[in-house]
Amino acid sequence: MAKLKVVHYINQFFAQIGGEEKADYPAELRVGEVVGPGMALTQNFKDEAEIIATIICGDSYFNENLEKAKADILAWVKEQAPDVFVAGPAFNAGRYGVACGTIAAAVQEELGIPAVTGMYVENPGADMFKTQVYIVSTKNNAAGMRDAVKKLAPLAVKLGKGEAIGASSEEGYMPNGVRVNFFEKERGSKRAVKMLLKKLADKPFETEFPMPDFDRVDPNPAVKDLAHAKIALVTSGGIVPKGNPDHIESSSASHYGEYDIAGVMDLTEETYETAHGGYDPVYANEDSDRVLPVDVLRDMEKEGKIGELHHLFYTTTGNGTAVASSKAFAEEFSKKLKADGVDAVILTST
Amino acid sequence: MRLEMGHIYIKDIQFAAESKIEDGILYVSEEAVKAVALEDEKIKSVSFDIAKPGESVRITPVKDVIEPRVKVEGRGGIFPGVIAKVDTVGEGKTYALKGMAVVTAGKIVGFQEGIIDMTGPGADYTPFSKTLNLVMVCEPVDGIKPHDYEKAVRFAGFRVAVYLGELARELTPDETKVYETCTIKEGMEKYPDLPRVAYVQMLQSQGLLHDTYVYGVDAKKIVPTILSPTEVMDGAIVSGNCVSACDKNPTYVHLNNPVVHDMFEQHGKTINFVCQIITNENVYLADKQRSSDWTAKLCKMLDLDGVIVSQEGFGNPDTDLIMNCKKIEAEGVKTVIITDEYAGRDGKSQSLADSDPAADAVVTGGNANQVIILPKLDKVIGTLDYVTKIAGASEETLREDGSLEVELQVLTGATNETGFNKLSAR
Amino acid sequence: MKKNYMIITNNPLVPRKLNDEYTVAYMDISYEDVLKEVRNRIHEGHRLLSHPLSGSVKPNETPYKSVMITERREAVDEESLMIIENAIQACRKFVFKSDKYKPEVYEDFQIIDWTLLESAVASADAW
Amino acid sequence: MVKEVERAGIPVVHICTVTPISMTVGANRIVPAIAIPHPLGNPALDKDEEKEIRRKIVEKALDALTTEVDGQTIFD
Repeated sequence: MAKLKVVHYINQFFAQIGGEEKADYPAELRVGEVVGPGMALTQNFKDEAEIIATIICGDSYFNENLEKAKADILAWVKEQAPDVFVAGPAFNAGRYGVACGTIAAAVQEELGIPAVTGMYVENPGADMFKTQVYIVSTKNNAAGMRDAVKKLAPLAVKLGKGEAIGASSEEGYMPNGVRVNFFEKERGSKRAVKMLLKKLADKPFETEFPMPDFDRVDPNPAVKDLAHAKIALVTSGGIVPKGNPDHIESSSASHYGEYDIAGVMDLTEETYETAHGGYDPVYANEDSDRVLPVDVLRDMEKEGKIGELHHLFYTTTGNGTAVASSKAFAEEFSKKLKADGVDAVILTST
Repeated sequence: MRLEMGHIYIKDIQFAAESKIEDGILYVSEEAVKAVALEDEKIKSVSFDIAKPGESVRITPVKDVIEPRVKVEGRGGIFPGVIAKVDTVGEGKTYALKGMAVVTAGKIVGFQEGIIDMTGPGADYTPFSKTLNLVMVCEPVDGIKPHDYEKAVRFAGFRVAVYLGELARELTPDETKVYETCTIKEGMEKYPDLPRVAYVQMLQSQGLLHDTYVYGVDAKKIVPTILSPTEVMDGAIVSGNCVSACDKNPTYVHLNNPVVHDMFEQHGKTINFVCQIITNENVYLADKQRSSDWTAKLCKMLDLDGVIVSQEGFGNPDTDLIMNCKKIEAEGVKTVIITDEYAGRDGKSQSLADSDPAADAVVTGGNANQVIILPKLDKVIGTLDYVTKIAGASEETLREDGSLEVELQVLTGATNETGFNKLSAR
Repeated sequence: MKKNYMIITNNPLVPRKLNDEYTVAYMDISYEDVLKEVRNRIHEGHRLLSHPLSGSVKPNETPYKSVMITERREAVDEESLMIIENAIQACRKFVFKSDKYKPEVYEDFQIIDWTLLESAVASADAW
Repeated sequence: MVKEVERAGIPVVHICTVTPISMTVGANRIVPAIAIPHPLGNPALDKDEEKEIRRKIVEKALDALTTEVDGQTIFD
């Protein structure tokens, strides 16, 4: 059987070009070359796969020339047409981890070629991309290379062959929110007794089903000068321009709305409505200010109580309890709000 | 309480003129067991069949699975308040026929479920592919109400199991195990340094085909109480439910409750296994609150350090599970919960209908929505007609080549929430 | 005397089983729409009395659902709200097949839904 | 959603009818609203009265934004 073809992505450091001083090294394709960690990968591929090309890119270069680097690399990968794309492992190198995640996700998403990477669980790239591509969990430094490629290589081979991927605990990737069945060595009751013994002894134990995200974020400092502050409105109450031009779904929306209210002094029955299916919409349709208080904030803007009302508002129909679905949207529009110099947000929910 | 369990290993089951157990072979007089089943006039006819591990046989729709036992010493009899008179059980000597089960089948409602495959991929998931099964399919008299039919089949299974258990009364067990619990004071004195641990078992209690009985009492009507864990080995708890077969406890699981056995394994070594606490899963929310309050209260009154909580069923029991966990943890008692998941066919949906940060130690029996293809098998005991109408199946389930495309939900005991199996998920 | 609770249902068996002491809002709507109807009423201040995911027959499998709520309106009850939202979410993870059974099976679905509700009625009437 | 805004470094106030849910989703500055179908309004009142009520809630929200908090706080 022919070997699977692999394209491998690494940074300037692992290509032995140099450290931080060489981080601006532009993206480069080396066809037919196996570089650095590619050797260890090749050994672990046994006879099932081979690296046909290595792509090297400096970490700063990648992040500072994101669009160009991404486009160049995608073009090269497309041309090489591998069965699977491997990035890293990046261990605890933050920018390298983000680059590995970004490019692996892009290869998978845009070229339809399965991709896998590896990094330390606290690498910022892990949280950003673990639900998009398989990320093998590694130690926090390159001393963990042997261990990392032992998991990375077989997973890459499986992905390349299009085989079913087992549970995260079997394959060594970070839990990605997709639940996969598998058979444990011991029955559930025995595992429960062992878990209880550890918990009783205050020893670390690992739950088989982590509860949904209950983490907390510390409050930001208060707004100092309200009279000069730019305030933005966000709502989970689904307020949209009349006719719902972007077709925001009535529940668990697949996208969010961004609407310009420059010059809008009051939301009226003729101009705005709610797309939300999570409550009786009659009152919000009559007067959307009941959910998104544009009228009042315009008054306050005029009176000089607040600096200005941001000209864009953001809207989704995620209800209060469906945290997961709206998280990604919020991450995205929060970046925009930050970039637009918004000082504070009023978020209204039903 | 001290219970001696004598295990008699059954190597084969055969139909014969006379019922007896000889050299590990169970000979069953079809005529005799039929007579036992037909004692109830609501049952019109019954047929018996034998299904052995590895055979190309599918049993469906399964109602209950029961291990035959006999009480040879001590108070009471097997299935107190149901078959035997009401008397406290759990001490003395009991024999069990190991490696076999009585399986009851019969169409009580049209969407009933419960498949046991004796071979193929389905056999990997249902624990009852590994037992020699004496299957009884019961047909009711005409015009019977589902309530009456359910009860008739439930009791017929217990009668037959007790009849078979009786055959072992004079035998010498192949193996004997002793299970002994202490009274509260004894335990404190005997194991002063061991953590005090109990098993909290939640019992399905919602309505027809969703019920459980404790000493014959409908579990809907109990308030949480404590048992000696040996009581369940004599049949103190029996199953009256079979809808959503993957995560319901057949009577076999109550008799062989794995949490009870694995806790006994550690009893006196790493833990002091104080008792079993039983509670219910009612539909009415105030009942849920009362029961979880009481369960937490009992944990506190018993000065427990830790508990394992097991769930039974899908959906609203998630609320009971989380209430129990939260309230028990709030009493300072460390908690591990056992559940299963409904994460959707793609594994991406939220697995439970409730959650709380206090539930930080969870054992899972796997995702019941996982799709599995069950190949056509040579023989069907019961009828496939109903398979197309069971949970996780549909009229479209039966594929052209005779195989079935179903979710794990339909396989009896596949994602059991007492930790009976090795299946898990991450 | 009228009971101090009401039942939202799409199970035609329920109004036939309960006499006029009971307030039954029967609607010919889907399982999920029954849950949404209940949710709207919770928003108006009614409180859940029975669990909306009663029973082990899955949403999208059985077409029938009966839920008991308080007759009286008070402040919005947080617990009721969480339970009903989670229940509506849970509906969506099951493949829809409530319309794929043979006609005689629907009667059985009705009976099971009724017995689940009946157990809640028994508990409610014990007060 | 509120957590992501906070995480991005922007102070945020959550106006929400059922405040315990706001606590659950991790809001730090919380202002109670009127009712689920009309969090910042009351159709039983006439327009001016209704707007007055809305203004009070928004004022409370702005007060919350200008107040330093140490963990989750409900501004009743």
